[in-house]
Amino acid sequence: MPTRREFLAQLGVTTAAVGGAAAGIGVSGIAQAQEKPKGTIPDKPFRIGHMTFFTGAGAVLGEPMYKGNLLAAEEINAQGGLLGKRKIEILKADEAAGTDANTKEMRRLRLSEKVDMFMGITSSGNTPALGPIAEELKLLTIFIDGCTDFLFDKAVPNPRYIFRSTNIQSADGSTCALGVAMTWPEIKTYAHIHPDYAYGRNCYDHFTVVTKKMLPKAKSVSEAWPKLFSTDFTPHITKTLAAKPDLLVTSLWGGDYVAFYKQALQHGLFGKMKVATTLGLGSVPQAIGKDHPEGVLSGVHANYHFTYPAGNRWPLNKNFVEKYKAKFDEYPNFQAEGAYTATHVLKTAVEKANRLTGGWPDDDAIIGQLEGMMYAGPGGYVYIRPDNHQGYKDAITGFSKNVPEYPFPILDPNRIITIPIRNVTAPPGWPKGEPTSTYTWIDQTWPQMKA
Amino acid sequence: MDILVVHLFNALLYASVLFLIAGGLSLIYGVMRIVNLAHGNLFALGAFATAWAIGQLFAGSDSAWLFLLLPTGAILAALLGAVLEPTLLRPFYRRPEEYQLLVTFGLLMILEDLIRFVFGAYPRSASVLFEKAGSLHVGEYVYPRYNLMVIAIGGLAALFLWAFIYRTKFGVVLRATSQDMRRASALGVNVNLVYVQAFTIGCFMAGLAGSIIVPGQSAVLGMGVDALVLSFIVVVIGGLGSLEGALVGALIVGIIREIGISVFPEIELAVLYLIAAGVLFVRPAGLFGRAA
Amino acid sequence: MNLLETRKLTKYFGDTHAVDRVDFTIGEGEVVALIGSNGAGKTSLVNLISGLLRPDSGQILFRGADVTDESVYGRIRAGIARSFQIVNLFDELTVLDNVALSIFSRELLTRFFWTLADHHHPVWQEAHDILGQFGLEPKSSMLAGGISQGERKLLDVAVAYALKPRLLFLDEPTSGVSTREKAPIMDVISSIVRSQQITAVVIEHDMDIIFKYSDRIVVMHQGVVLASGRPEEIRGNEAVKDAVFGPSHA
Amino acid sequence: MTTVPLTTFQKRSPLRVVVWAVPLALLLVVLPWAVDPYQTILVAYGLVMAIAVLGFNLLLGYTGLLSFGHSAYFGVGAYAVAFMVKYFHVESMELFLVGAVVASTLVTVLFGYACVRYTRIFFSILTLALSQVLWSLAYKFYGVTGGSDGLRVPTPKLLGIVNPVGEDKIRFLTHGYYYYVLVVFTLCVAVMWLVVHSPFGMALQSIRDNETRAQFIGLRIRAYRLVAFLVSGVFTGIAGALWVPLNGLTTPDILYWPFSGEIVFMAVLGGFRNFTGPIVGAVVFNWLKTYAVGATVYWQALLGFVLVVLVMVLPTGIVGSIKLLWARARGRAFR
Repeated sequence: MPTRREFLAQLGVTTAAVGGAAAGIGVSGIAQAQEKPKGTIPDKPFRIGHMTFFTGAGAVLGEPMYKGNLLAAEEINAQGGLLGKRKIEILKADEAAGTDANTKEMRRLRLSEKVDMFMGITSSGNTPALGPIAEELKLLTIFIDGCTDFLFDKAVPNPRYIFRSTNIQSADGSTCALGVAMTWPEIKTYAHIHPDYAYGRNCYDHFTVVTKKMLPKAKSVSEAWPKLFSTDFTPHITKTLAAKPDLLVTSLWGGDYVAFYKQALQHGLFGKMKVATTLGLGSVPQAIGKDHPEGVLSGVHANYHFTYPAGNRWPLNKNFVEKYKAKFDEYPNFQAEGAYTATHVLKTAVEKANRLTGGWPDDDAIIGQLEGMMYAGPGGYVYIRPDNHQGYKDAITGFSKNVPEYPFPILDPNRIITIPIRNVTAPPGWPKGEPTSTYTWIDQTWPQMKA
Repeated sequence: MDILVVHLFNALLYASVLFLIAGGLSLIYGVMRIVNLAHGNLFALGAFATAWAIGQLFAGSDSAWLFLLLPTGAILAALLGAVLEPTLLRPFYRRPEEYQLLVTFGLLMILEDLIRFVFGAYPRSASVLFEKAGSLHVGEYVYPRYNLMVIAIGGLAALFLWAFIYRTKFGVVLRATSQDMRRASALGVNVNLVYVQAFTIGCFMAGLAGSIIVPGQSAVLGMGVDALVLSFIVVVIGGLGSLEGALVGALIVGIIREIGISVFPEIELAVLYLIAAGVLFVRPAGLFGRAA
Repeated sequence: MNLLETRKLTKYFGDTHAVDRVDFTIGEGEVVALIGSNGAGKTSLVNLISGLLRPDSGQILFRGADVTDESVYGRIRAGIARSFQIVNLFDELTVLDNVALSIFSRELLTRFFWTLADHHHPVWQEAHDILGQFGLEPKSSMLAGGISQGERKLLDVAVAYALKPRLLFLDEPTSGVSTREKAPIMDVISSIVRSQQITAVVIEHDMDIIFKYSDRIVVMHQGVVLASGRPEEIRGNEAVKDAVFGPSHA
Repeated sequence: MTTVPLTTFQKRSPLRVVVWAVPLALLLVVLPWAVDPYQTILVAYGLVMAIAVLGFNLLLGYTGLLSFGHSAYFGVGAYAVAFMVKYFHVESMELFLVGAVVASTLVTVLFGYACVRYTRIFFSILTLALSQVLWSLAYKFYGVTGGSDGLRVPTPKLLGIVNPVGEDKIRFLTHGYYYYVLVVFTLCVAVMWLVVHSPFGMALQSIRDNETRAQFIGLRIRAYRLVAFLVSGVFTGIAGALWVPLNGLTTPDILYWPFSGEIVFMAVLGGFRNFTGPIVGAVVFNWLKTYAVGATVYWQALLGFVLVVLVMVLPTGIVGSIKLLWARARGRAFR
């Protein structure tokens, strides 16, 4: 039985400040030279329905997604469009209208607006609702976020038309838990505050199962489940303080997290316990103020923070951040990167399919190219697993730190934690499990650490 | 022991805000027999307006004078109320209740988007006041001073309202109108004036609730709809049209919520509604209500 | 045997003794006039007997059975019906529907939600007959809210009459109509009541009508029954004159 | 304001209904072949909502009770289906409907018993508050209801046949399921028509017009209100059950009180003093909302504006106004 340190090393959990290095075979990248397309390509615009949160508390997370999509579309359109002919046209739809309205809207976009493709979605409550609808509509779809395991575990176990570009959700809770196990192995008690919906439940489950393995002596002493998009966390903070845990783990995000950390500051919470978040710095980076404490394990949805991979080591990221900053006067979040990458992934798939079939490739040809694609985006390599259409890239997290270059906290560049994603997610062929396949996989295959 | 004090503060904080919202709703119903479904949106308007004034108009300022901007939202809500009552609601007093409910439901939808249009779709905050006020020690715990200010404002508002209604001449007129509008009118009371005043006060209370809550929390779209349903619970428990009922109902809801979150974290919200349902089955007119 | 009997029937409104230990009896087949000044307790007494009000104390016996705690529904099934001083109709239904509803209800047909009302031909036939008796047939397809006040008063009585009651209370059947219309209305009502041998209690102010149509007169004053007797007995009673018309009237 | 008589119970020939109902029915039958699939799906949504609003209107239009909590019964129908899928692996649409009827009967009896003791605004607020109890339960009992994520409902078997047109769900929705909805809708309309034109329906309208007098012609008004509440809730529950397969999943949104407001909106839009008003209102509202959402982010304000104008200028709704115009055009003044 390995020790905790050994097992962490086995998993490949590392603290370092390096960018991605090894290039695999068949990796595609943004900077690829444009080849002349085969066959005749219609010049009809390629219409993408993009649904995300444009209003409400979710908009801080949702709007950058649209901006990422937009930036990539403009880059592609500047070269004449997809295959040099088909300009990308984006139709916006507001995810905040509610799940039921969203399913109707997706149908409208496909059947009435005749979109060629669908992108977007922030809430993990919405992808399981929309995934099956997209399959019904035979609508090629790349979900950017809404990354619940449930989508490909249960809702659409054998996807044909739908893909997802950002990391699977279970990685979020697991990454957070591994970060805690590595950094603060001495903790004996911990408390939870999670938004009461799919994402919060998912983080709770995976943090719990990993921590059970890694820190068997640590006990959960308090749970609080505020409603998503709440603004008052006072009672939840009080409850947490009363339980006197060594650590608080929270998956609050966006405006909720901002309101939470301001209130927690005035309650002196950060002085009394360690804090680990899954998505603390994952919303738009500038939403968090410099009053945010340093040294908080600050999750970025186990996906991407614009400061990593650092500029000179990975020009793709430097290039993307600069363009994004110039265009929108803000820094990209993981969803902006996800949407940007997804759009270029699409472009690559279309081009590859064209080379095989000539003319404008049909959806099946594009899907064939998307499946199993390895692609180098700003955040590193992303691999689209053919069995479940889920995009995977190495999970990262880190610690909040204020630096003079930015008016908001960033991830401490010297203490970035990365984990190869395959080591924290269920492999292909693992039976579907409850609550998630990754949960049962961790529960059944990871060794139990001694105290 | 200290933690109990903190829990009590939390309950009072919630109750203060709820009392202001539900009290306004109940006052308007008591005088005009109209249930304003858009009432929650006046609360939201108060929050957004104050957040705009402090967080945007005077962004970056750190002056203690900023506290003077706190009532911005309340005043704006009151002004809107003073305009809405004579223009939109007055034609409906003689018409069946379903139309009154519907016109305020329409107003709710319009105000929801009006707020979005004017103040934008993003959450807004005015946390500088919350931070300026700092914290104080409650035994081994620290507690935000600002929250105590909110409790004080809620308490003062209740006291002021009581004095206003039971100790002033206008209060007499208000109560007379509420009991028998026709007789009051026959006695020379300008009922239209009383109505517009009562509605304005009710809106002011809702706006004030939004104004004082926003520095400690933030303003988000949809907060009005949520607030309305919570204040319905308050008036259902306390009895529609009764200010005492609104006060007691707000305290009950505040306490139950605090206990619910601490003891039944899985179902905090449901506990609240279940208790309201329990009261309904036993006393359908509420604790202080006069049922039809 | 008395059809109806009240024993020490009492109702207070605050300090006002609306009905104060009233013993009141009606014999089978009588037409009784209930008179008294405003506030004497006439309508309160009718409200108590018909079930609109609950007594504070006392008993109500109908055909020997105690109905004090009976619901309105129970009393109507037992045979007590009433009309209203201020017309109380289904204004948005037609005149015919108003009467037909009483018949449907009487025959316990209103529980049927699986048959068309239209198909209950005997009910409609009877409703038309009743409207004919009351002279309202020409108005049968008009809305009850759209006919004249005198017609509405008649319809109000017709709706109660259609229940085929044993005891019918008529609360001021001619109030609110012009003096000229009063006699024709009372003629219609009287002829129907007499011909069907319905026991009736009429609250009325108009002395001419009272003396002309009633078998017996009961006088109430300040919640108590002051006198009861045949019209000619009451006519000579000075105490009644003082109480009902005020001392100056003497 | 002129009131067009809602009913004249005698001498109403069913033939007069047939004159316009048959062409309309034919139109609905050929619809999937005539318009694009999306329009058919929209009409299916509209017909489902029409059943709900028809039920709702038995209370508002015929009994005079304004429920602001009908989302509860719609949600009960929808969640009943979802639970049958989740716990009993039921696939048959007929069983779904039976389950929804049973579940909504239980809930309406319980809620109705509390609510019918009151009228007017108190009734409205009671129904609203009780519906929010269900909403909070659906929202908070994550393990059972899936919380805000809701529960998925797969394609059901219609009449025991597994998705007869193969894999294509859109075809299923626009053909098999559309006709299924149309049949249930027709049955519901027929039943409701019978109910409101029955002696029982007459009794409800008398209670609406004059509660006291209704009592004094021997009607036990609470019992009648309770039965009306029950029928109303069950209709709405059936609509909920039909709606789930169309939507694919059910979430607490359909239990939240603004959805009740939408049901009221539909009834008033169509005209709640007419039998056909709720049907027209539901179809038009559904169409209006879908296009408003697609057209502008300020769709709520747009709908709110429509509602305010409606209650101010056209309180009798679409059908009421058309009838009034029709009557005027024929030179026949009512009243």
